[in-house]
Amino acid sequence: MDLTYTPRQQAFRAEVRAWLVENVPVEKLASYDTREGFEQHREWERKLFDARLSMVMWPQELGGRGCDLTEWLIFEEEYYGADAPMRVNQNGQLLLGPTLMEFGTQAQKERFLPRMAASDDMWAQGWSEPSAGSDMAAVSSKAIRDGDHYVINGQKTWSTRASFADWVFGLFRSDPESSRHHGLSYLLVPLDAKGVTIRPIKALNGKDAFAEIFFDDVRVPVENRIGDEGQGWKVAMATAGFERGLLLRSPARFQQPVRKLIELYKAHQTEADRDPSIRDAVLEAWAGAEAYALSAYHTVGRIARGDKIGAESSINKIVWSELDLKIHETAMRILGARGELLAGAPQGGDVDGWLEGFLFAQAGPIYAGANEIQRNIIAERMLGLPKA
Amino acid sequence: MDLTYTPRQQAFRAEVRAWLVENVPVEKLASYDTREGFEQHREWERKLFDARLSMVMWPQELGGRGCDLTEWLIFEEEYYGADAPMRVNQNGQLLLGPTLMEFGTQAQKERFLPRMAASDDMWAQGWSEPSAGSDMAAVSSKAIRDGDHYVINGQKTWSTRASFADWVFGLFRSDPESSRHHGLSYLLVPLDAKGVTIRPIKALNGKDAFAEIFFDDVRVPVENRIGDEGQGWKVAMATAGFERGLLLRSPARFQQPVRKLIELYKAHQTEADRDPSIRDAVLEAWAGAEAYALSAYHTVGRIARGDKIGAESSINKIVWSELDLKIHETAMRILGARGELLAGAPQGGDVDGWLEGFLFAQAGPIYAGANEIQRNIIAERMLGLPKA
Amino acid sequence: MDFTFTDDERTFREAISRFLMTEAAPEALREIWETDSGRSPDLRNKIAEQGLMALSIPESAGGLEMGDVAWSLMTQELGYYGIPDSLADTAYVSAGLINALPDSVSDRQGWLEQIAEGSLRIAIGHPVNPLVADAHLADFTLLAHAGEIHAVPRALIDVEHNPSIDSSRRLCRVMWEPSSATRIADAATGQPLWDQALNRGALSVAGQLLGLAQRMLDLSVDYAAQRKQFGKPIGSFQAVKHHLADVAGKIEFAKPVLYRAAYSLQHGSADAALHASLAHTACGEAAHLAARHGIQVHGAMGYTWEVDLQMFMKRTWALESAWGDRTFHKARVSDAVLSDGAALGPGHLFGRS
Amino acid sequence: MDFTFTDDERTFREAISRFLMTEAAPEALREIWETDSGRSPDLRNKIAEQGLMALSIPESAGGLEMGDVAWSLMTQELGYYGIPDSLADTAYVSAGLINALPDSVSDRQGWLEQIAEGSLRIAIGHPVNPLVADAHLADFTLLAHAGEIHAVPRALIDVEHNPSIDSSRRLCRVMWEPSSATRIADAATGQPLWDQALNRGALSVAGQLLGLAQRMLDLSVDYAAQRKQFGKPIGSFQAVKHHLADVAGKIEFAKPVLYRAAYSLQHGSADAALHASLAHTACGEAAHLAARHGIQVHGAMGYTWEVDLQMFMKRTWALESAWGDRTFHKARVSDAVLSDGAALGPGHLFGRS
Repeated sequence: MDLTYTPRQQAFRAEVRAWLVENVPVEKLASYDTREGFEQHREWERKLFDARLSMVMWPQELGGRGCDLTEWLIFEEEYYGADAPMRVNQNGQLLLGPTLMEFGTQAQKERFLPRMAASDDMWAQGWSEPSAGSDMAAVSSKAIRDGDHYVINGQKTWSTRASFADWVFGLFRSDPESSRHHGLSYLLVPLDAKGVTIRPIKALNGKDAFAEIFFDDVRVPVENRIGDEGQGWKVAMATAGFERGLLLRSPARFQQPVRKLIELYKAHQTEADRDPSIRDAVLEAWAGAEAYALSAYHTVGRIARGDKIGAESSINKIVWSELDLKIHETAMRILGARGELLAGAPQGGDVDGWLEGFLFAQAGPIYAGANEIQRNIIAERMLGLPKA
Repeated sequence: MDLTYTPRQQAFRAEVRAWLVENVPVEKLASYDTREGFEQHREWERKLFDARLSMVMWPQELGGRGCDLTEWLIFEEEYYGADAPMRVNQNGQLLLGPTLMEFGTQAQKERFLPRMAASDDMWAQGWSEPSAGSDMAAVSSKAIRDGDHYVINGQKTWSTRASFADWVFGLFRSDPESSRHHGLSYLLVPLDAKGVTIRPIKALNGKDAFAEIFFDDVRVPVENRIGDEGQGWKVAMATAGFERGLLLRSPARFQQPVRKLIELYKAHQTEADRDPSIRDAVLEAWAGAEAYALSAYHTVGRIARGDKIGAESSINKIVWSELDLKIHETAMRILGARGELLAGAPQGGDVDGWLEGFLFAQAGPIYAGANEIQRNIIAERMLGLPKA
Repeated sequence: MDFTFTDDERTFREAISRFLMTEAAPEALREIWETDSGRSPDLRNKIAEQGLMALSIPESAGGLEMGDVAWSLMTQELGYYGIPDSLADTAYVSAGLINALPDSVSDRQGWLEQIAEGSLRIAIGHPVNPLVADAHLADFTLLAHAGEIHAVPRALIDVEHNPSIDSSRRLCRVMWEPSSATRIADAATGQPLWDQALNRGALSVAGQLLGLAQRMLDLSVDYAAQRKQFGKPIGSFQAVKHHLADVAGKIEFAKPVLYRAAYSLQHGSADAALHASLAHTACGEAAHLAARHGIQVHGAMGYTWEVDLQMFMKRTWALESAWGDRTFHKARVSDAVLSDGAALGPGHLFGRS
Repeated sequence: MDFTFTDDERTFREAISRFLMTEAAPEALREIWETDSGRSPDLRNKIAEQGLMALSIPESAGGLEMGDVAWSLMTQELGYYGIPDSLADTAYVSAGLINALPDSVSDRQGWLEQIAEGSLRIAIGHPVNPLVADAHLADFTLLAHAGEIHAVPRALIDVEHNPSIDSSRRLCRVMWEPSSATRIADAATGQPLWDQALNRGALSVAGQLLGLAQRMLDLSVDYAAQRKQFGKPIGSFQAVKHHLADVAGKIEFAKPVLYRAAYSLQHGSADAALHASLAHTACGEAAHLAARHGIQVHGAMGYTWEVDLQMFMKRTWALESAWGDRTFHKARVSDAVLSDGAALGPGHLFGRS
């Protein structure tokens, strides 16, 4: 055990920090759930890419720097510590990217990955269908082979920011006789293709954060399929492991708001201390963020040593989503009556982004597999309890 | 709505208070989970009975005073407020007593109820069987009719203080071909009968708080059956309603420890306040006891008006058991390192009965129907959600 | 000792509930929120016709002369149906304050009559609230100045709008100048009335939060019974059942806390402030949990604008901190319970008279 | 940056675990507790043969010269198998203190050698603990007097027994007279060592609590998988699954908190106290939840003396408040985190060197 950073790691941290100080926009970008903000974020991603800081773990030839997971953690610490903009293309970069690296042909990798890293292509995911929810295998959208094309009909939903994106990836039933996990193929579909209709879904905050995507005889060439025909489930699952879960929510993403929560608490301490549970909640949030970060470093060490990481990723999901709720609930308690004010309300004061974060945190225990499902997974796969 | 006590109610309160001041033993009785303590409590119950304060809601002719539920609440407030001894014969008085009143013959009532009120007969309950747990209908002990007797074979378990008691009541399978809720009869069995063997079960605290009861060709006359043969389930269920749940745990039983918790907190406030969650927990415990008491008065009012009380009794069970845990957890937090000391430890100081209470509170969410089962009942019967 | 409601109270509640069910459906509310003022004079008139505005107005002013106890039922209906702030602020909180003014206030009787008939809209700017709800369209706003009470006509105030996450809220910063022309009570008379108004406002919010909790529970139960996953209604899964059972438990146990507080306020108990604050926190907790478990049970659907749950969740998050936030009310409870000589323990449930 | 254990550390842990599994089965522990001293010299000798007593003793004194990091694994085994206090108090906490004594303390080397070979039993009376564990049969007790360290032989102390709910505990009030003959360090030398001993004691307890949590989880999983109700193993019910999943989560996330603290202590980090206190609270929470959900899953069986769960629950409830109760450790965390200029946020995870 050695909990110090190597000179190389320190130098990397210094480089990232210096670049961010120079480049992070002073003014906050507009919400990426709006067209305007989406394009602002695309520009920012392009800038990151030009500095080879967009996908630091990707190989050099794809525009990354071949960093290991520890360096990635350092990058994330600096990134969130600098209050840099939220990452807008993560569905592509974190979900599809690793899948392509493992299952894509050389041609597919070259075609899609650099443009993804640069956010020239913005990707939406097409996992959910209207009647599926947490049941990912409930796919009824069909992709019927017709020569060297698939003809897609069906509907996907809960596709984050699909209203603004360029491509969607997802599972489609290529064998119409199949059911559940069988007979699915993993396809990439341009959102400007003929027959694609996008209907925005307004989120809680009134913004077009999601969309439904309707496919009406949409033709995509077979070279847009990742992995073998009918093997889509295997492809989708193979990269759904722990590492990806960790990448989705780096510890820094919670350490930074906790730091701000402590500042908020201190700024309002006299009033807040009249309810002793607030100070306790602030400290619990800090302890939670510490534990989450320590667990990440510990896991990164174990992965480096070759350990298999299994159902722990489900614990991770529960921990970060509940931590995020706790952080924002506590901030709202401190803000009291002003907490309900929208950004830009004249009397908002330091309400800042806490309300938006509070709303977003409500989704945490639901998406990426509802926490109830994660608890089942822990109990069945990690503890070996019998299925219902 | 009128939240004042009538002059009659005030007079009753004054009378009870005066009697208790005069009579509550100055020295704490020994634990009723020991033979010595059990007999001390029996004596105390006898004294209560002589003052017609043993079963205040029972009719005059059975040794009670025909009080209504509001008067009973007042009695309980005074009783717990005076730190009077725990009631040792509640299994009989609260579970069997009302059953006898509703389903017993006149002869049975006269034979059993006054002796029960006076604790001349101490009753153990025989609901659970080894493989049953929360599944009360899993009865396999048999009571086979042989002329004007039943011949009982089988085993009951978790029978509270059966090692010291005089009688047991419970359900036995009188129709050997039946299953589940059918073919059960409700029988009363003297524990000194031939063929009865009692094996104490040591509880967490090392005391013989429970026992297993083995029946080996035990003969009981048919006049010891309550209700019709084969109708035992109906008899047992008919009085398992809300009112009885309320009687089992009167609000005063939690208001009094909360009062003491606040005293304990104040005595240790400087240290305790270093962990702000303690003050918060103390106040939550107070708020919980208030809400529980208010709910009891509200329910008593609704019962008086003729409302049907249904699955709310399951909410009640959850609330008091979790409240009891909270009260004692918080006390243990305040006591810190001394909390683990047994009564009588020289350095125990004001550890008092908190540890015993903490241990007992652990059982709350388990007995009288585990809280998981109660939540199912609320969801299915009160909210109408579908069964699994 | 009788901790129940009269038949009159219960019948009136049921009538209001039936009325609002048809007249204040979510689609109608959404339409109203889209309007500039955010309020519907038409709906308000209809509500007045039902007699709700007259609930606690004295009979001598054309009212029904019921009190806080009756309002503890009605505010639940207002919450359940998501009725905007101005109604309770006018008919309950302001009416209570005006009713308690000395007879020497010349407008008192007229105002009470106008409230009862539904022709007056009053906003109330208590110092505990940083902003004033609905001041932009109130005929006048009751405002505090060093304990004094001022009734300030719309023309004499400037308002600055502060948009809330709850689309039904219209929150205003109010700018005004105290003058003897607007003063209706001096500080000696006014301060106790402001204190009472705070308790009444807290109870108004508590009742609404409880109604909101029930609404979110009902929506969630409906959803869980219908929505299928893994081939079964999600409501058959134990985790979902237990989420919703916990919400039901919180609601059931908050009710009597609210009712006691209303009784204490109506009867001028010395413990009215303690009881009101406990009601605010208990009902707030129930609603907060109902929102959290509600959205969890609804899954992604609960995170959308189109599913009605969001309307009631957002109103919950807003009202939780209205008329005193949780910190304020918990501190009041803490101060009272931990004070020397506080009457605690069995037998002290209904407080000092 | 390498947040993992060496192969040596992991191999040693496995060996100790295998050894204790057979030698310290619950039945054996129950028998030991029934004895007067509550301790088994035989078991202790066998443990010494395994080398555990020598773990952090310098090689020059016949030890293995591993440190707090290795102990963070071993204490989990001690907890998992419910090994009594005197072992960790001697081989870890006291050994650490003695090792840090100046060479001028003439007995130092001899004591270290005796600890390593398993022939010495030391109790330690830190002021944070109101009572001293196992002082009744320790060869000597390390005691504090205004910052000084005294090594007081058994013959020079009087003990008063204080029975604990944890039958494995032997808690003594120690009565003694400080004298120059027993003093082994003055206050200037002693106080920093007492501070270090507190952190080491806290980590010893934290590791044991984590081991206890794992034991209770394992017992509960076994029980839930076998016990049937309503015709199914209770472990197939979602409520039971979720209880145990939550325990597993708490355990997994407490581990790295413990390991960082051990590292900080071993390397003399300025944040060692903060990290140790956080470890104590995190492991305590895991164990506390494991006890609560453990007994809940066991149902009435968990409330009995005969089912082993009780042994580990009661030890949990006792150790939670040992070497600083929760209030003490939470206050230390609070003071550090809320202090002006505390280094918080991304990039400060491993503290000051």
